[in-house]
Amino acid sequence: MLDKNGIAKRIAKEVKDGYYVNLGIGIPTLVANFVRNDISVEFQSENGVLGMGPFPIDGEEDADLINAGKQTITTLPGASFFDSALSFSMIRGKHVDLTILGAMEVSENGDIANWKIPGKMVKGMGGAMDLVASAENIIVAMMHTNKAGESKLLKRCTLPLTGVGCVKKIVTNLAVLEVIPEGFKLLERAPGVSVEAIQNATEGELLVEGDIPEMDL
Amino acid sequence: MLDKNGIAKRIAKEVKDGYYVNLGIGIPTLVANFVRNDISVEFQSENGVLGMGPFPIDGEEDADLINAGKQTITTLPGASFFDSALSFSMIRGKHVDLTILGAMEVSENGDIANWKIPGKMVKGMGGAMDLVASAENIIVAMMHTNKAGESKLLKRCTLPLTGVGCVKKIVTNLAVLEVIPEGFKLLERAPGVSVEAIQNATEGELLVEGDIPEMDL
Amino acid sequence: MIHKGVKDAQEALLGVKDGMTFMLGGFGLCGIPENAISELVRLGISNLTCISNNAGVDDFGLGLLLQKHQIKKMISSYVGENDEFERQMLSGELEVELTPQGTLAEKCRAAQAGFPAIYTPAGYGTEVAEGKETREFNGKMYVLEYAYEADFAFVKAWKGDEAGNLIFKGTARNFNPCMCGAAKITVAEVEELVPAGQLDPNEIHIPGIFVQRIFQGKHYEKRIEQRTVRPRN
Amino acid sequence: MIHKGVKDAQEALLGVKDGMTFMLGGFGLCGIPENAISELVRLGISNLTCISNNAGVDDFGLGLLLQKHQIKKMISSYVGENDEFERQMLSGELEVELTPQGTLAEKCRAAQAGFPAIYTPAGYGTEVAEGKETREFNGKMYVLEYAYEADFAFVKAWKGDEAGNLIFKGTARNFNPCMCGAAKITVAEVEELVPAGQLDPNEIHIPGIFVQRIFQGKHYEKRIEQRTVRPRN
Repeated sequence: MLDKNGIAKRIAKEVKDGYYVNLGIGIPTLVANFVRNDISVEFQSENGVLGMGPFPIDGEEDADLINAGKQTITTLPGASFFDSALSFSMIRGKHVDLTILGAMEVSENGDIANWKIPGKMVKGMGGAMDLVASAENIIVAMMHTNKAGESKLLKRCTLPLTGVGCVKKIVTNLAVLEVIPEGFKLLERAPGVSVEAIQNATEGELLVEGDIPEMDL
Repeated sequence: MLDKNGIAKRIAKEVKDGYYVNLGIGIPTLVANFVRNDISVEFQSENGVLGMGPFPIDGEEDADLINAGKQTITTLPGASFFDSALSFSMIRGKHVDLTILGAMEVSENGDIANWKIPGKMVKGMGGAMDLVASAENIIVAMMHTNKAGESKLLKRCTLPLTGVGCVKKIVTNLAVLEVIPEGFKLLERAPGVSVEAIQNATEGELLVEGDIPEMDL
Repeated sequence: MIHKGVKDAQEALLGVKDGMTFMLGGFGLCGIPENAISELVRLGISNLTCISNNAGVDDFGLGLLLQKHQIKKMISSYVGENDEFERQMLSGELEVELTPQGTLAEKCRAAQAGFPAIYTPAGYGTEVAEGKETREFNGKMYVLEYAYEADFAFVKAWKGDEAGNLIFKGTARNFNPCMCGAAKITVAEVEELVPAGQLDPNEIHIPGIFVQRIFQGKHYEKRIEQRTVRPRN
Repeated sequence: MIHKGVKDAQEALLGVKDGMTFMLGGFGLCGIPENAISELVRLGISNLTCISNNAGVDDFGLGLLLQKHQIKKMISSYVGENDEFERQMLSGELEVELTPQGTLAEKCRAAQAGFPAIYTPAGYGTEVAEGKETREFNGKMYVLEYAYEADFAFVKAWKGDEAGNLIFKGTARNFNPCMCGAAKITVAEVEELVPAGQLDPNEIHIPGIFVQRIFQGKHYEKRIEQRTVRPRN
């Protein structure tokens, strides 16, 4: 079973040379730490920066320089700043190659819910609805089950949706799955996790074809 | 009767303190020469400059600095450059206070034609269609009649339209006229020009109420 | 040059009234119009509708107006990190219209640019699109979203000149440029106000035509919401 | 940093073919992609559709492609000052789609920003709106105009870096920024190409994400169409 860093590490392998990548809050933010340094990648944050670097050295943080998670950041050579309209032009216009975001629920047809629990929690969708409605390459990073042990990979989402039929790939603490017309296709198992354990943690249709390899991290 | 500079001089009186003004090609360009210098006005050119100044001194012209008539220009303190989308945001968004442009024909309901003579001449509308569709304060600068002596103030335009029901005021070599629901209301006569002469040169409905003063230039 | 400079926030906010709709720039606490917000608190006007990507934190930014119950309705994309906000929202004291971030930016830009409405794919198939017109273009579904109408836009820039030209800094730019000229009156506060002619016309982010009043703000706190650092080696 | 630099116009234009649709920046002869145009002439490809505000003059800019009959269709707002153009248009050799200038800019921007279509008031009630969908918003009529689809966009900037970031100069900016990222491949030519990190991230007009290939152009002529001066005292 993977921890959050493990999930981030596995997702980092999906990041290819030349990609512009938007990382959501939470586990996705960790992905930047694991991207191979022999490839060229630029991170976009929808609040208006392209070419994000690591967090600043203690004492050098700048209140005018944050990411979409409101964390202080730095920029790398080749970075640029822009306004929110141009930022979402990048996203809506499909100039961002890969979007990685968290989710509360994903359904077997690729719907995603991650912004609201009616009557309980409403933080808002932020840029997530724009991202999932536009991106062609969306990877969801999340725990396979919630704190109560219930599956987050469902037949149908129960929470208000963020987007419909948009998720292509899911990386959880247990598995890597692809969303295909028939359901969740199991691609890889986390180290030491059995197909049966994944099956038990998956409410939606799980498709298992042949031997399922363990992740190569 | 006025010459082109006379028309420009009369129109300059319509330019008020604090106005952003877009000047079309031809007579409108001359208006800048006659605006009172005790008021603050900024000239916008739709190719992407606000705060245009006079033409450059011979030898100081810059190929990267032109107006919408492709003439070399200069800028004044407070000027700014921007792209075509933002330029038309200024125009469409009604941030430009006054638009002055030429016309081939104007009709008594405020339609204007100035971009095409079918089978003969098609230069294109440039920014004129955006300007007339958006501006709330449009003044047309033109000769009252064409080279053949025919009226350019018509019941209905005969040429392809640039915009419908948009012209508010017309300044010609003979008169100042306002477009009201009933037709062309005569406001002022050019020096030495009789109401009768204006009537003869106007095909559209001309409304003459009381004594018509001579322009005060 | 058309002079836009005013003395201070008090003069800049002349005309704000109960029940008005405001746009406020900023993302989180980054690039927010601190002086305008302070003046709104001082004036104590209420029943306000505020269009702003976020709602501040409990004791800073728009949180200050929420504390005083001056806001009737918030239009935002993300309102986490604010307990008082969540309390007022869940209790029904505060009306909240959550809007996707890109849609929010573009509804401001539509108002700035004279577009009545836009078609965006964001929110299609979700409750955000409920009751809204949708339409297919090239096999993809879009939602029709209307331009915002606001009385005042309050924005914060880094530098500005007396002609109203603005230059923003870093990610403090965010929604500020999109809101300039998107309301009847745009009020810009800047850290440094210079005479016209001192800013390079090529480097101006927002031309003065979109700004009606500009003033040099005071006492910028520029609070950091999530200070995140790595150790100095 | 994602590297976008290529050696020259020849490498930058790899993949252009007969029958393609191109966007070309510039207003009149100001800010036109001179090197890309020269390379298109050299390649001799034809049946092109060109989206460009103007069509150059007889012997410069897009006029060079017109002379060689490489262009099948022009989409422009203003095509005066070009005798060969007028001849080809009136004779029917050249197809011409005249589009209001603001609409042209926004149809490019729509393609850049992922909007399928826009509602603009420009052209309502004129032959430009014939056969197009119209709609009333708040008592005013608008025309629905679709985003352009193009294979290549050729733009010209003043400075650029290896990451594809662009800075334009003066009114040579015009349509160039609106076309970046509005075609499948955007090719930027610049007067000065610098390593990434040398341009201030705050002063970049177009971020490199909208540009696929960038090169330093040669022999810029920057011809002036209407040299207008006042005498030196």
